[in-house]
Amino acid sequence: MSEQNLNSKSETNVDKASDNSGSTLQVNHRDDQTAESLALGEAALTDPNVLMSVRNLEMHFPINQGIIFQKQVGAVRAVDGISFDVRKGETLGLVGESGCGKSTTGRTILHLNKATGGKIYFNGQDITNIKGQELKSVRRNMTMIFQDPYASLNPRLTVQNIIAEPMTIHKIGTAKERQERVQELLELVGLSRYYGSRYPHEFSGGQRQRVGIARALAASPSFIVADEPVSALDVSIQAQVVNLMEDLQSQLNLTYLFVAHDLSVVRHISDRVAVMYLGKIVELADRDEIYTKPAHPYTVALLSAVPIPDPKAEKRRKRIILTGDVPSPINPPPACRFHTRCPLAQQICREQEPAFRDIGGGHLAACHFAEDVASGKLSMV
Amino acid sequence: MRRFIIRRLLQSLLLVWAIMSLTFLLVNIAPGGPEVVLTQNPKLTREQVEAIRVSYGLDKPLYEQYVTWMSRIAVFDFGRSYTNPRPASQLVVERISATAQLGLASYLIGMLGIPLGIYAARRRGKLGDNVVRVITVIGSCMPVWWISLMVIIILANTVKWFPQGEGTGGIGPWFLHLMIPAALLSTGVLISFTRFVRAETLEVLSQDYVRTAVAKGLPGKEVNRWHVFRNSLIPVVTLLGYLLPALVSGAIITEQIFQWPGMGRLFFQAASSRDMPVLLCILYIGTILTVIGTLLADIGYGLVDPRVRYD
Amino acid sequence: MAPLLEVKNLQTQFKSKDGVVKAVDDVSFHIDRGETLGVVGESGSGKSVTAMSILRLVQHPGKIVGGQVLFEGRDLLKLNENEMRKVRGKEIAMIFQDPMTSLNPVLTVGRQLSEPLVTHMGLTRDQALKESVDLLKMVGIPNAAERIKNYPHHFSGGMRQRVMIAMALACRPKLVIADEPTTALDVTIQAQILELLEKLQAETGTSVMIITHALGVVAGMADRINVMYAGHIVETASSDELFENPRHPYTMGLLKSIPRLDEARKGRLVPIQGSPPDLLDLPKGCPFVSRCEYAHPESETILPQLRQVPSVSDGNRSEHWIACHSEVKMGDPPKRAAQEVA
Amino acid sequence: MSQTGTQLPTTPGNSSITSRRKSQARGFFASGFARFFSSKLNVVALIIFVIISFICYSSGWIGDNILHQNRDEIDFNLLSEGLQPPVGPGVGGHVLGTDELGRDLLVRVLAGGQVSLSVGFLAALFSVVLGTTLGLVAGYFGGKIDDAVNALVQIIFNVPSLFLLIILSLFFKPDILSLSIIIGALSWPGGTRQIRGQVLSLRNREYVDATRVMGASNFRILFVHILPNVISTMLVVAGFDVVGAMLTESGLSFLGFGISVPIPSWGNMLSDSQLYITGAPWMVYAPAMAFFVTVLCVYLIADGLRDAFDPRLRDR
Repeated sequence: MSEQNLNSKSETNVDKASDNSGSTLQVNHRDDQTAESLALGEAALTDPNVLMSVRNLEMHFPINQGIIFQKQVGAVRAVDGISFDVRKGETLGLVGESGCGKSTTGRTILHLNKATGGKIYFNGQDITNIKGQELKSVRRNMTMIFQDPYASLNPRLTVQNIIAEPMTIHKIGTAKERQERVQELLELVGLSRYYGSRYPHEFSGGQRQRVGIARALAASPSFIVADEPVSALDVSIQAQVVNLMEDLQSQLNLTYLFVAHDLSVVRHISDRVAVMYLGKIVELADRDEIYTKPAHPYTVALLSAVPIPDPKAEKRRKRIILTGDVPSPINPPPACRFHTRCPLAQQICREQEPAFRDIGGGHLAACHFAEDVASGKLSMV
Repeated sequence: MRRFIIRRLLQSLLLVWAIMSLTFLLVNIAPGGPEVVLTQNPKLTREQVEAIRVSYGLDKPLYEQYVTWMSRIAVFDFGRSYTNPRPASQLVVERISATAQLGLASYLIGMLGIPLGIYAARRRGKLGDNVVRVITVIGSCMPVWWISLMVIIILANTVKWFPQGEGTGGIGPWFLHLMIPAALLSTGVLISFTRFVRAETLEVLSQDYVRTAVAKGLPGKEVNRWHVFRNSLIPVVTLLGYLLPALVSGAIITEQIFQWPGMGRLFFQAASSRDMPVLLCILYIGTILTVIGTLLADIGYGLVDPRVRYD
Repeated sequence: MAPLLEVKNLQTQFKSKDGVVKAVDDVSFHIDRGETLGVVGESGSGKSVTAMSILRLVQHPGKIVGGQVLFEGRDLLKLNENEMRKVRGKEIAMIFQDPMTSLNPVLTVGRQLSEPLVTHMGLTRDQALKESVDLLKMVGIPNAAERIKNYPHHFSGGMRQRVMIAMALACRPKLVIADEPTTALDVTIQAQILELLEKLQAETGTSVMIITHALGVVAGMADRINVMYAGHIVETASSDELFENPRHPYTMGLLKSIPRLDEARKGRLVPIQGSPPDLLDLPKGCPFVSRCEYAHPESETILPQLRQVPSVSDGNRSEHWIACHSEVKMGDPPKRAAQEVA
Repeated sequence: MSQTGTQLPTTPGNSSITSRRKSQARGFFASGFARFFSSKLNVVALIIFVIISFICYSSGWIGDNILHQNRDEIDFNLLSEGLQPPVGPGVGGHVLGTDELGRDLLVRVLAGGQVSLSVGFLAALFSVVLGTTLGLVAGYFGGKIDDAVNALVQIIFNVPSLFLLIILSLFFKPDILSLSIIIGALSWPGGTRQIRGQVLSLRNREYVDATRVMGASNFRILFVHILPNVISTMLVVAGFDVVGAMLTESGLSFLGFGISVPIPSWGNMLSDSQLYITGAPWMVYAPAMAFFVTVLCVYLIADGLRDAFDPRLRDR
């Protein structure tokens, strides 16, 4: 596992008010507990401003094989020891390419997979191994928005029943109260309150996604994992849903873990961004910091690969083309996982795993040369 | 690949063992037990029954009988037939050739379903396709014995003749005596092939890679041969194996109706006279055939489809 | 000089139980030699059907019901099947969206690569296989001589798309149509593929028609861009002109609604309201009217035709056409809120 | 940029809901049955089937009150009139003639239908209940349970079932119930495989994840989210199971190992009639046609249900 660096301390203020007019949300961290130390140390677990913490989380899916009796011969190391905090009221963006483990991370936090290692804390409570009634009561406070607006709504249920389901499960209110609440929720997400009796197939993709969001809000959770919530939508619909999610966040004081592969959308919606590669977080920093001063070569390459809808900017930019494909998560490269594709790779990268460390100002990166990459001393082109 | 074959072989052995154990259990816990035949025979006295029980080992505890039975069937020893002084296995083996002739012939006829299925798929929604579909629907509702009966009526009432037994006197009569039952037995196989091939071909026709082939400007024949049939016929290999059991079961009825001297007819006769050793011997062979059929299907599929990987 | 490809009033329709879908409705455009044309639109805008119609690959229940596809002056829609076959793969080649399903899984890559060479160039199988090795090298697949013996499932998504590109370029076609060539791929792989396409186009001088739903993909690559909406071309201009001076409300809406990677957050996004229209039930006038903030009174009833507007960026070369009754520019205040369609 | 202000954006109603396509607005089952009934063939098959079932199940009443013949009653009048049974259709007031013992063929065909249909439906019921339960459990819980069910499926798939059926029938005299249970017990794996496959894919749907994230129990997921989505498959499987069971029952009875005389079933009536193929072909025609038409109707209904509820499988 990565060595942990606890020495850097600085003050961080997350002030979302500037972005959301009308929002009074203001999160201040105590001076002695900076984001960085929190992100890596046990101290964060008692910080009231941190909602969700993950420490060394591992999700290995076993590969079984055998002539008659199956035994485990290996594992897909989808998530391989990651740590991060999500602060109350913020949006943490989690980006990476397919197969990097970003979705698995979200699902494991919400107990859709059983973590094979590490710890998950919610509101300071260790929820890694809770079960039964205890898990159920935690689940009232955290939920998920899904990618596919078609697969995420049961086609046999009416919209009323779909949205009311969290309330039904947690026995919130009477049937009549639930019906009223569903109507409120429908209006809240920008649909007509009379749509309750309809079935999902009567709606367009964007409208279905609104229904999915209404359902997520029904039991008034505080934490939402949004797993690629706009990537299945038409371009002209994406902005509607992004705006809706932002508005709801400021109105209802929600905390998001926003999992996506679209770096532009993540830059827009996130307060901080974590970049994943092959089961590891390689870089985590404030939104604008990571986009303007990326410190990990993979982040640099990823950002440069995104096409920009502006011919002039495109012509000015230099793309960094990574060679080859992402290695298999069954047998990831030793030491630094990115060294097989990294244009800056040195001997040390093949021998020693870089620590996930603070390179200043709460900017965390797992690269031996992170400072030089961030400052531009080491050029990738 | 070798690992896969070894694994499947072991699984098959396990399967045969499980099925035979289950049969043993069913036969022994059924009301009356295996000696039901004896106790129901009024000619036998109680002492005689007891003597036979001892001679067949039926007086021993169940687990002991099971061990004996298993070790005997492992070497293909089912004991003497109840109705014939010879070993059951010997009686059965004599009949295998006749059944194999019938089975092989009907298999070959049944495979005509492959071109029929291709034809239907290529003329989808047109007259030819609809005719084929109507035939398969109607055929699915006519079991072998039913359609055989109808054919016999027609033959008996028109040419006053229908095949019975093996037919003697050269290749011509043999052929006629074989082909009519074989054709009737093959209806099920034929329909299965037709439906399966039609469905597979339609599925393949809608695949992206067929569109790619057309977009490359390949002549229609090339597209069909290499990109349609090549792909749609691969799963047919599995069907070849999976249809074996249906054929084996169908043989009982067809052989009985046409008095074809094969295993099926022997099974019918043994069942009528409650000759348990013969019945179990044939069930055993039938089971092994079925298991081999599925085994071959799986291995064959692996050989023809490069996508299948065994590791 | 006459354009390489000229599509005139193309109409392709799909008949279903619920009615007729006019997937491509009276579409006209052209591609010059050596030019890269980008076609941008959302799902259902008719961009892919347009491409399929050019090569006459539209499948039942779709049907080309009108128009002309003039390739070097010949109307492809009038050719017989045999003549058409000689155009496909030889003169015009195509790259499809999903590299995972577009290659035949049970034939080796070498075999599939050599097919067009054998068919169109008259090579023998052996010659074609040798040529295939070179093609694989050209698209940057290492160890090509060995790789041609592999089956598609041995290749990753990005590698398969390279194979598709090699196959498209095998017979040195004059036009390559790439239908969402990178949509199914990851960002870093997308960059590889786009770079490869650009490089190969520069080397071979072939014309390219690249179809995508992402404006960014074509911004750096295309010379000219067609924007499609509900079966119509609503705007066409040079790439620089279109991004600098979009004139159709839909194009403007798209540009405003997508966040940009290279810019800090400016505030809320400005979405296009409403949903894409139901193709079975299009309005009489402009298909965008219900979502349009600048709708003209005539838009409700009269389908706007493409008309030329002055271009800002390079007035002499590029032509800028829009299908809109209104005269608006980026940044103009909206005339009305998007209309509610109950 | 400020036109939307802090207000939440509202979406205009979905323009895809048009009066023309109101059919979409119905629930899944309503629209499925609407599709089923939109085919004339399905409707005709259903009507014929209902009529046949109705007549067969009232065969006792019809025999007593209209034909004045019991299914086991031998018509001694024929003998006294010097007629040697079997007699042909119309003779001595027997609409379809009599069998070799002088029993009225029409009554027997109807009574036989009652037996064949009962076995068909009971066996299918048994098979579907067993098959669905095992398929649901195996697909949903996976792991060891799935392995066990799969092993059982493999075993039954690899038993030559007709052989086993005949051996079993030797031990007890098959009646409607026991025969149905045996047939059902050997025919469930097909349904299990289909249901299991469907549950496997349903289990990974996002809406099941969504429900699980809410904290729903397995019970709720199975009964609210998975079962309703497999009911249509169950219906189709059941339809074809009825066809299969009727074919198996008739085959067994034809060989003499199924329902035994004097209780008539279409299979054993045809078996008896074999000896009279040239002399009294009507003894074959009546049960044969009744059997064929009934099975065809059930098949067409099952096929229609499949088309209506699972269009993806239309060409299968």
